[in-house]
Amino acid sequence: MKKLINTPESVLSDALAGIAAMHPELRVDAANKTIVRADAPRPGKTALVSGGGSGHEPLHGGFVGPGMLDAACPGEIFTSPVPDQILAAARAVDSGNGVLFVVKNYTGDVMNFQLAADIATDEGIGVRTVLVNDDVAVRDSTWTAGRRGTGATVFVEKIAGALAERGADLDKVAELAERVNAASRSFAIALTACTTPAAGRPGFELPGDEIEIGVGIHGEPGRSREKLRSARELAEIALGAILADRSPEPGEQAIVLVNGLGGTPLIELYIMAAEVAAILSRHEVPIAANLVGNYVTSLDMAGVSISLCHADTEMLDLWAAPVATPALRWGC
Amino acid sequence: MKKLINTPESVLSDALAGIAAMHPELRVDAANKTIVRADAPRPGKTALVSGGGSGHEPLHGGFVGPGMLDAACPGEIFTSPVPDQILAAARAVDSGNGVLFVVKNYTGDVMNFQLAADIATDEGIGVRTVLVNDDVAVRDSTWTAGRRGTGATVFVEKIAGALAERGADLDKVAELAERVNAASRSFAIALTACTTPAAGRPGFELPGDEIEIGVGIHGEPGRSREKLRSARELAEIALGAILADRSPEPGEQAIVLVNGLGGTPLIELYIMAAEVAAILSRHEVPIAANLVGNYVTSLDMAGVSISLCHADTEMLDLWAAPVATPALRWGC
Amino acid sequence: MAALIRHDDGPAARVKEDLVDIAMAEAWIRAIAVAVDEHRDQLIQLDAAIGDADHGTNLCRGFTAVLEALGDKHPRTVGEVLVTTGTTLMSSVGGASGPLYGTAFRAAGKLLTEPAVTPKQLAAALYAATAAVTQLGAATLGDKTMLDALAPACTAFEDAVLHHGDLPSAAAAAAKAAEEGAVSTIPLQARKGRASYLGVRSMGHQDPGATSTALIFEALAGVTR
Amino acid sequence: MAALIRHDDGPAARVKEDLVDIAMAEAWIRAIAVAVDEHRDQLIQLDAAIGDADHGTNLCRGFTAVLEALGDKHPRTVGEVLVTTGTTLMSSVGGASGPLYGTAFRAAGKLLTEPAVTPKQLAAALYAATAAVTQLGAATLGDKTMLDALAPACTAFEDAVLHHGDLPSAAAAAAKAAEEGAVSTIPLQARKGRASYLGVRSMGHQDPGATSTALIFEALAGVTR
Ligand SMILES: Nc1ncnc2c1ncn2[C@@H]1O[C@H](COP(=O)(O)OP(=O)(O)O)[C@@H](O)[C@H]1O
Ligand SMILES: Nc1ncnc2c1ncn2[C@@H]1O[C@H](COP(=O)(O)OP(=O)(O)O)[C@@H](O)[C@H]1O
Ligand SMILES: [Mg+2]
Ligand SMILES: [Mg+2]
Ligand SMILES: [Mg+2]
Ligand SMILES: [Mg+2]
Repeated sequence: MKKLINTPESVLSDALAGIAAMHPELRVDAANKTIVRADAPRPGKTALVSGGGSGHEPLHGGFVGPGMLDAACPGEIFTSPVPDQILAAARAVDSGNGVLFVVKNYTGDVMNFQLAADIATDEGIGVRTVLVNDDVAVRDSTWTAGRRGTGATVFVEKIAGALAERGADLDKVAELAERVNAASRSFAIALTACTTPAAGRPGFELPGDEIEIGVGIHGEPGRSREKLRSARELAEIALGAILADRSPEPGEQAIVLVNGLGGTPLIELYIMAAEVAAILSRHEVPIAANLVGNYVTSLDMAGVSISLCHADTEMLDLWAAPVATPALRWGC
Repeated sequence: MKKLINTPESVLSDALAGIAAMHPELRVDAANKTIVRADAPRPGKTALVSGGGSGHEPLHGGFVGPGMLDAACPGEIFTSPVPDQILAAARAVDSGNGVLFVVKNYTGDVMNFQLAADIATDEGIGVRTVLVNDDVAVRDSTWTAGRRGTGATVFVEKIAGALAERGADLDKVAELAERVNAASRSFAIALTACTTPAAGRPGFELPGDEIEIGVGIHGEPGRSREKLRSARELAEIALGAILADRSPEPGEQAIVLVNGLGGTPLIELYIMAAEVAAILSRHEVPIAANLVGNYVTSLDMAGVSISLCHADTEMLDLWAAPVATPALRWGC
Repeated sequence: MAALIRHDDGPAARVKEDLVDIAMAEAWIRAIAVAVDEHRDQLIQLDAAIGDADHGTNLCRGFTAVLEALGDKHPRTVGEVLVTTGTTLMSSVGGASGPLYGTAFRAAGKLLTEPAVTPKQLAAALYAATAAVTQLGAATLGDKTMLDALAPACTAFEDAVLHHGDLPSAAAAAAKAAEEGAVSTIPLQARKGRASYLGVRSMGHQDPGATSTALIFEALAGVTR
Repeated sequence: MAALIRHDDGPAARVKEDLVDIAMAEAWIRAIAVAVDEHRDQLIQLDAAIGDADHGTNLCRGFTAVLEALGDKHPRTVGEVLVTTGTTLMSSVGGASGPLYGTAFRAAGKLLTEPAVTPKQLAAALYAATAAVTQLGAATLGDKTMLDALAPACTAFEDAVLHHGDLPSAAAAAAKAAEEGAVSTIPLQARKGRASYLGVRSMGHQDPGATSTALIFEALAGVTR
């Protein structure tokens, strides 16, 4: 394993030290392992807290700041945070207007955020939780833990965060977050496995001409293993699954995320973006906004995920609203 | 070779199609292979044009926009653009106030930009060229082609671009660009080799426990091959070389770039950032501004480069000035 | 230490030895810590195959924290040992296994409010643990989770006790059942946890959580033996 | 086609055959295109070792463009063939080799203003090419560049001509010298181009540009043979 680390055990705390050193606009609590807006709690503002296992950077810490998250609580690599951490984040940002937990739908994340929510509620903090479950590679059935939360987390955190910044109350922010999640779909393809510092070797062996279709963001294998294909064919597979699951309704426009999984160069993401744009225009789905880059990663995994939010005018307006975080910044 | 591409031959044009589809604020000329500000030429504005081989994204196309470059001309992978391309870019952005060519110091880039400059001058376009040569891993002597241009290109394009946006004339912009380059140093370390689409296999074989110290951004081996070390030791090596070559002068503050080479996850870059910050504070070098992420890459190479600009107050002020490009955006 | 007592003296001790006291409870937890540390890589690899490769690291981190926590404490009941263990796991492990094992140990501990408890009391506590895991995780037998090792272990322990088996034999029976339960997950398709994302591809792999549950009961058998 | 003429008829032809005409010049360029295509991977690998692995791709792209350009043109002089070649290389290759080979062919072509030229004229043209490369690249012999193949080839060609060698033998001598020059770069430490960044690590590898220069003269020998 070749990584720029000191020890596998210290990866999270060392990375938090880097965020603290380079982002004075954020407050890093090394003991509780939280990343908080320096100006939190913001009087009168509904707070947003998200978190999950580390290894998906810039998610979530890179989305803390005006117009998006008030705090993030990163767990160990691929391990959801513990309730204490989540609770510390909620306490740090609640101004009495309540806290929205943005939780990616994984058993561990759901349980730990739920435990934290119970205690926070006992303490008198108003908590609502939105579960993000956008990955169409997983069928939501009694046979699974439900769909994984992946790229749509960016849509939910940005759009709900903008509404909260405008002063909406917890219920309104939560309701919109639910709608954004409901309007979003994702699909991911891996060219290589990723290596966690603790494991020290790739999660699975992938022959030089094979790829994993329908992977998540935790290094797990996907739904099927297939032969490598052209960017065009891979875009067809991903968007085919996404549009088959939810086709645009009248008045909706697309916010598109062409997301690198961590080890894929930007030039390849733009090649995928060209194919995605071509397919969407064939389906007469207008692209109102887009992001191309590494936003929801899986350590050093090479691959791409495509996310699509069928946005209404309110969502588009809030997407365009000012945001100032390490990873997402415009309008200010 | 596993890449998200259609064919090795079409990588550049396919990627340009993606940029065209996702960035309406830019004008992509598919025939001349140029990326131009949609509002160019800007009356009264000194124009900045840069370019070089592709495979370093977001450099240079991702830096085209208000406050930075007016145009970029990407060559084939790791191949400097041809004079025709550079000339087309110059013609597209010149408003009669002249064009600054920002050229990374590589034999091919220097020659092709020089050929273009000669023709442009014949056509009556005022051209000045700044050579970026910040890589301290290469000794500038009669034994080399001179120092490579790497991370400092971001400093030069951002700071000179901001001055041009404020209406300064070509000579003033060129003079500042020279000063920024003179104040900047970089050093890079590779954990893996990169694979060009045409070659189809890594440029060199690197055992599982070895790294290349002092590499460039074209997949070439570095000055020496050594055993893998901790993030702390690697940061010492890089900053040691950088500070030994140019120590800060009174009144200067550091703009720091902790740059991923393409295949390295962000969490590792923040671990490096923590070490860099610790070393600089030991040397009492204040960090006035910083960037952590993938800005000057080498395809899928895993590794990091550290760049440092010993900035004076004018440079710091211009660094903070508004910029709106695909890869760098703040203040607007 | 149960072993020592047994060999030192006669019938009186035979009764005494069949109690789980605070020292034995702490010895059990320490034995679990040793076991997860020894099997760290195995648990990582099992999780890598159908999950995210962190189960071994999670439990090692958790039980290291537990040993620290127990170090400062001077528990006055067997339950305190287990509740401290559960609470510490909850606040140090994360992931799915943290809350699940955390609630399991807490639920068991809450029933054991004496300095020493009988095998019957422990059997009831194990049921409480199983119920807590089922309630929090909403898994059923055959979903390919830790429950597939925990439930049969719990039943085997009670059976042994009801048929007048002593503590060592009950613990041994539970360990055997847990191990069989863990192995029984191999052919199953996961319906809970992240292994379920793999669909049919989750078949043919042993569930990491069921495997760590088997280690926990093996440790119990070890300290009561 | 030189070969054909030679065998067809006597002394008169001996003179005629020793001229380089437009057809032969075009045949030379086509032969170069074939050669760089056949040696594409070799040039890529040589460049990968001490450069950036694009030399083979660069020249293939360039000479493909050259063949297209020549296709449309009906050159009236040998020089036009070479100037078109150089101009097209400049605007299609990029990198260091684009301008260098571009200027080389252009400089040579500018001196050959007739439909057919003598070996002496070609020798002078080769000198012009060498001078142009030296001027643009500022390299000297032993810097481990294309010059290490170009310069000796140029000298060998002129020597042969001066010693009354015919075109085929002069071209053969140039090809041999270019090949030896390319091989001679192996032990050298590069002082120009990106190979120079490797310092002493550039030693032990053959320079890609010198290698492609050897291909160019081998192609000349082939079409004149
Ligand atoms: N809903 C559930 N009910 C019971 N056990 C579960 C459930 N979900 C997961 N598990 C157990 O948790 C184990 C995984 O634990 P761990 O890897 O530490 O957490 P995570 O899956 O969050 O990475 C699985 O092997 C399984 O035994
Ligand atoms: N200054 C120079 N003078 C002469 N030849 C040079 C010079 N610099 C580089 N070359 C030649 O160019 C070759 C590399 O060409 P190529 O790989 O196509 O361009 P690049 O180095 O820009 O990738 C080298 O092998 C060398 O022979
Ligand atoms: Mg996990
Ligand atoms: Mg090149
Ligand atoms: Mg796991
Ligand atoms: Mg090259």
